[in-house]
Amino acid sequence: MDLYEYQARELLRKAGIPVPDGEVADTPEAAQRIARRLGGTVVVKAQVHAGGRGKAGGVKLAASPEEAKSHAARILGMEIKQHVVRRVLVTPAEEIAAEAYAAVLVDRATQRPVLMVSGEGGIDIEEVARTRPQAIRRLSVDPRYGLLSHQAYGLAEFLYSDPGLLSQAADILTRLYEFFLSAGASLAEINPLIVTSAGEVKAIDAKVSLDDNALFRNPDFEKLRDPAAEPEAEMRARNAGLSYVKMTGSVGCCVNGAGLAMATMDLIKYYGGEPANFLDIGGSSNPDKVVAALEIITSDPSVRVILFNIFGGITRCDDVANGIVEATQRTKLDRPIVIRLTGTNEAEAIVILEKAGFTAGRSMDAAVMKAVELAGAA
Amino acid sequence: MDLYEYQARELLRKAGIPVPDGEVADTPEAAQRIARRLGGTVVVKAQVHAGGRGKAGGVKLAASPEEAKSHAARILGMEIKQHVVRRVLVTPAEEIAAEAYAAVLVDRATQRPVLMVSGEGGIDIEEVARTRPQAIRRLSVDPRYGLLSHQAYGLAEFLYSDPGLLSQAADILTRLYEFFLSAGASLAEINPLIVTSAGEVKAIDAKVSLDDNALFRNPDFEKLRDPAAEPEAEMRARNAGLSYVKMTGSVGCCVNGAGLAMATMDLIKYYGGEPANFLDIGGSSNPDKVVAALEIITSDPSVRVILFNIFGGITRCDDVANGIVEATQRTKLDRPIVIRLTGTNEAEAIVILEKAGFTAGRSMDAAVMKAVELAGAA
Amino acid sequence: MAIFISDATKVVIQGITGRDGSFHTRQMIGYGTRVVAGVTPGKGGQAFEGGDGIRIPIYNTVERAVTETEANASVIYVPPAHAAAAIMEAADAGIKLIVAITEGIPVLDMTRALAFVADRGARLIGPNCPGLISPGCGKLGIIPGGIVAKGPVGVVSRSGTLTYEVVSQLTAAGIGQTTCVGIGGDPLIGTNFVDCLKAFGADPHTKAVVLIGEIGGTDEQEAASYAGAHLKLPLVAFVAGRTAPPGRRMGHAGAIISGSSGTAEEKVKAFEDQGFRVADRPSDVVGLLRDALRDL
Amino acid sequence: MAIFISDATKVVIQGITGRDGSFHTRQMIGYGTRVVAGVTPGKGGQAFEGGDGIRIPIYNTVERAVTETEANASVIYVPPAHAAAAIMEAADAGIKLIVAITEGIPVLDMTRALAFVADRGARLIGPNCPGLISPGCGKLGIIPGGIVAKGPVGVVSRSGTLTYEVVSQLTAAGIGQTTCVGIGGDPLIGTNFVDCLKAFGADPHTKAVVLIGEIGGTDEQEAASYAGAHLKLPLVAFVAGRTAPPGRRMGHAGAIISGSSGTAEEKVKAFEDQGFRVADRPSDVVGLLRDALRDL
Repeated sequence: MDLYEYQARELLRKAGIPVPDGEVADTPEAAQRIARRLGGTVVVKAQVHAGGRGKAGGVKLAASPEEAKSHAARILGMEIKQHVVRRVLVTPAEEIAAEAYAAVLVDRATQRPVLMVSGEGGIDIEEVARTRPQAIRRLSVDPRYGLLSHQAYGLAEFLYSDPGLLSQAADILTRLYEFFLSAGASLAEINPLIVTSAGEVKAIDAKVSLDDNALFRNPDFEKLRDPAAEPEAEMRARNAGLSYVKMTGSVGCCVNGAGLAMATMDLIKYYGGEPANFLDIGGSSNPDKVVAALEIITSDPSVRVILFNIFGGITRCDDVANGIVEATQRTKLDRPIVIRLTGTNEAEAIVILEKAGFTAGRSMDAAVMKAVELAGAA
Repeated sequence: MDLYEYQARELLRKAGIPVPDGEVADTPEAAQRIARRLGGTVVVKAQVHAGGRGKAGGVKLAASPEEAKSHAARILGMEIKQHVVRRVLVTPAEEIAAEAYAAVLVDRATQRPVLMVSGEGGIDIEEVARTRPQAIRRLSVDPRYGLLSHQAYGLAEFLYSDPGLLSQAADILTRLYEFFLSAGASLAEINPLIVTSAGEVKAIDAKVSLDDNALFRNPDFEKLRDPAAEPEAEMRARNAGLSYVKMTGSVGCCVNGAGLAMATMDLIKYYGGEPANFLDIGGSSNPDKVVAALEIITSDPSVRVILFNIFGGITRCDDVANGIVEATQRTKLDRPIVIRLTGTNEAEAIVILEKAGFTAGRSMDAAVMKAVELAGAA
Repeated sequence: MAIFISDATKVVIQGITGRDGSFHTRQMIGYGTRVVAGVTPGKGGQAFEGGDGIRIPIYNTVERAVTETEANASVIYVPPAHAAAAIMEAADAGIKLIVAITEGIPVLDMTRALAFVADRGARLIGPNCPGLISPGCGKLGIIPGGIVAKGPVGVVSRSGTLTYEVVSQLTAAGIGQTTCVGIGGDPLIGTNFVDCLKAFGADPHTKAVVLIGEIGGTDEQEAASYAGAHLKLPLVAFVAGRTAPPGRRMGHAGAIISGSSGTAEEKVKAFEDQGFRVADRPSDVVGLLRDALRDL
Repeated sequence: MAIFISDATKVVIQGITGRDGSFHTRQMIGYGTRVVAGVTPGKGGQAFEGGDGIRIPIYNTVERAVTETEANASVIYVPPAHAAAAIMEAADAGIKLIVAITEGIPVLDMTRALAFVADRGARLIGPNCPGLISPGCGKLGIIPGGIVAKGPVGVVSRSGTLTYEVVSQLTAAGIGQTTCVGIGGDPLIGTNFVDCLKAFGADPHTKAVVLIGEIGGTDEQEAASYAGAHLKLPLVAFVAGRTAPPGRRMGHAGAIISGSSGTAEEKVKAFEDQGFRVADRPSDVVGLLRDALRDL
């Protein structure tokens, strides 16, 4: 789960990391009020789950509350990388003497949390990694010992030489790592980490992604979720325990297993079609999931044909067949459906489907070819 | 630093371990009030830093508040292993279905914290270890991972088989270990850990020793220290940064270094004398420490001769000599003093001492022989 | 005949009384696997009905199970919140082969569990994996017994049903398997492709390998490099996710293209660069494998 | 000529700007030790005046000191609250010989630091120890240079000044030393008696060993068993604390008789049981050593 900047800043502040004042506003008037309270020049920043806000015009300096209001009016409702801006963060503009970067994430290669810092902050870190890898320092943290004090200090030394800045930065890195662990995060990033003209180290922008699998340990975080930011179909899928990703094609797929679901999409493309979605009903045999899956697929108007591809293992083919029959009895299907079923209880499934007027095949290639053909014909 | 049972119980309670109600009293009347509040049969327990209280008559059942009062009157002021009882703990008498033992300490051999449990509680665990070692189960905790949940559960299974008792005991052991770590303890012991007739697992008696070197992390613990329980000389030594242990002989020693101090005591014994104390002034060169040391030694009336044994390394002999001169100028020595000094700035020291009317030798054996002789002659 | 397991493999099931654990324990027993013990804390002393009158003793801890039954492998069906702890429990009890089926374990839990498993010298397969099956020897996990057959091909895959798809086509074509291993779809897993290729390379019965990868991470790239340099067997690869969009997690926690890295294209290219055949469709695997075996 | 250190030993001092650190750094330099760097966080870039115009560069971290100066040994004078962290820092920077002088480190801090040092394959001497000195080679720690002389005897001890007492008598009697090591008086230490006996046994220049023990723990007993079984050199022991009462800590955190275990008697007996001579007085060591060397 991705958090908004304003949410991430709040969590870091609670973790003891210095974060400048600021509040979130969902109307231009609220932005104006906040700017007035803060006084001086402020920054108005679009709150969206996307990078490149600055380039898209979603971050503006405002010298007065009135200007903050007019900037907010322009930014609110703006669309940045398909995300509609519904909130802006209003913060004081800081006198920035230096910008750096700091982040914690889990590294797949070392299988450990890794702390990364760079003296080049405020810019795209992937770009820095590509072009000037020596500008980034990484520390792989041994989970048996956690982040040791000298390690945080050593990273801080990569950024600063002044003793005061060093100890501030070491403290921030230590807290960032502790926050990362206790929050069950998959990313905790400060970009930029600045030095003010007064010699204070502060987190200006923050990005936090939480590990969905760890959310049960911090149930409070669930309320940070923004239902409006998530496409409705994806939210419904999540609530039904399905994995769903919207694509742009016309063949709606329902598959059991993530690998097979990807392979099904690839095969649609191979035969000249375009998948409308990724959808994995998972390993369970629950007909309700099949019903939910069909509802989600059919709610997508670009879907011209529905393709089931089920390899029965734990998933029983008859359960899936029952789900299809149940769902289509509730709501008549207005689009053609191609069903491929094989494996556990395949024979029973075919009987159930044929009784309800469906046909089903055993070949994945044949089913995909037929679905692509129907999508083209539809 | 050793804690009293009532202090240890309070800390364990705060750590979430079930501990029966109870309060400490320093008068018979207070004990009576507590017994009245608790109702039913209570136990009145002497609070001293010593084992074997039961055998010494320091633990008594009282069926009524009046009986609690009379027991408290008898126990308060009692002397148990040279400790005067100044407080009693009054707790409800529990219906005990089973008694067990649980403790955490640091094991020198494995260099790790070790959790020990035994189904034989309420008795001397050293006795159990000697006679029925199979009745004790030890778990060496890897400090890199801490106590793992299955390890606590496995220890609990050594004590109980009922699932309800198992999970209560696993929880108590986990909390005991966490307490041990966070308190910086060197021992945290529950003896007995009981099962009540209602099937609850509870800590009845608790013993906690804190690592003096870790006290700086929990400054609150300093107020658990009972100045009355510590011999005055030892308290003064501690405050002056000296290590002092009272012995029963007549040769008062002042040595730099613990090993040399022990060897000096041994040599006194070897030559037919008895040391009056162990005293290590440590590695520093502070004349104030020498002054404090002399005050502590001379405050012991059994001391008949004072022996200095200094091997100068970090400790400078001239500093020690200055300390001796300074102290004896303040208060005239009423007992003979034998001084042995060698090493760093030895020559300067001898000049200083001779100017003040002292003589000093270089041989440890000669000095000890002379001190023993003087102690015998005095 | 098999990698990782043998006739001496004696299995303890952690979470044997759960819904998934009980179902798959019976399946494993039905397939001929020597399941000797189950673990469910608080149910020690009870017995699990394994079908056909077989009763499996249940213990409170893996340690007790190992002491009593000499179990040397574990399969874990424990819910995600406690699964990393279950992995550590198995390794702590001296189990050297641990198969974790559980999906949804917090990734930070796994950083600790993986360190612990390595410290104890144990092998972890998974988590979030279907486990492994060796026809004629047994199975640890959930791969359906009906789709495999004894034969010369080693199969290793990051997915579940996609593996079943490919394996059942192999079996239908008369090409049997030594062992089929699902290494799991999580970003952090115990045994990776290279570990399996090493094991297949050392197994005298394995004559060819099928590797089924997917988007995310660089495990396939490392497997390609390793196989190019060290594997003496023919290898056919398939990589799922050519149509997957960047930045989206495709079902598996580990199946995500980060920035421009972890794409199917780079993985396919890695194998092709080493001279290995890569199937465009799952159904092409059988033909390419026949070609590769013919080339020997 | 020496154990643990050699001509290639290049030393970084952690806590070089502190009271003890600065004093003893100058002593070490004066004795001819190659002190190449100091570490004090926040003082990186400054220089330490080592005496005779010698300037030692100060770094913020051991890692930086190692990178810049190739230091391969460290001596730690850091205050107790941060000393365990300093030990881990040295090991993390690749230092393989770490001498911790600091007294008063919390014992639980040491459980972690010792595990870390072992994981990194480093040797820790101490804490709460005087360090080691090899006449003609250098010293790491605080043993006075004036009391030692080059020669054939290895000395290992749990104490400080008692070691000086014995060593100075050896030197006065014309018996020099290869290396004198103070292993420290804490209950948990890095290098124990057995480690030192192994090293002396492997050192071609060491012809005899003096071991100075004290009450508490079982290190001496293990040393006696090891020496009896494996040490090919004569050994003379002395054990302090015959008059120490049980249950009282005698200055050193580790010098305590627990129950009836850790007494001087059982330690003396352990050496005698293996046929080693044990001195009744420190001043008897020289004579017993001469006897032992003559018996060869």
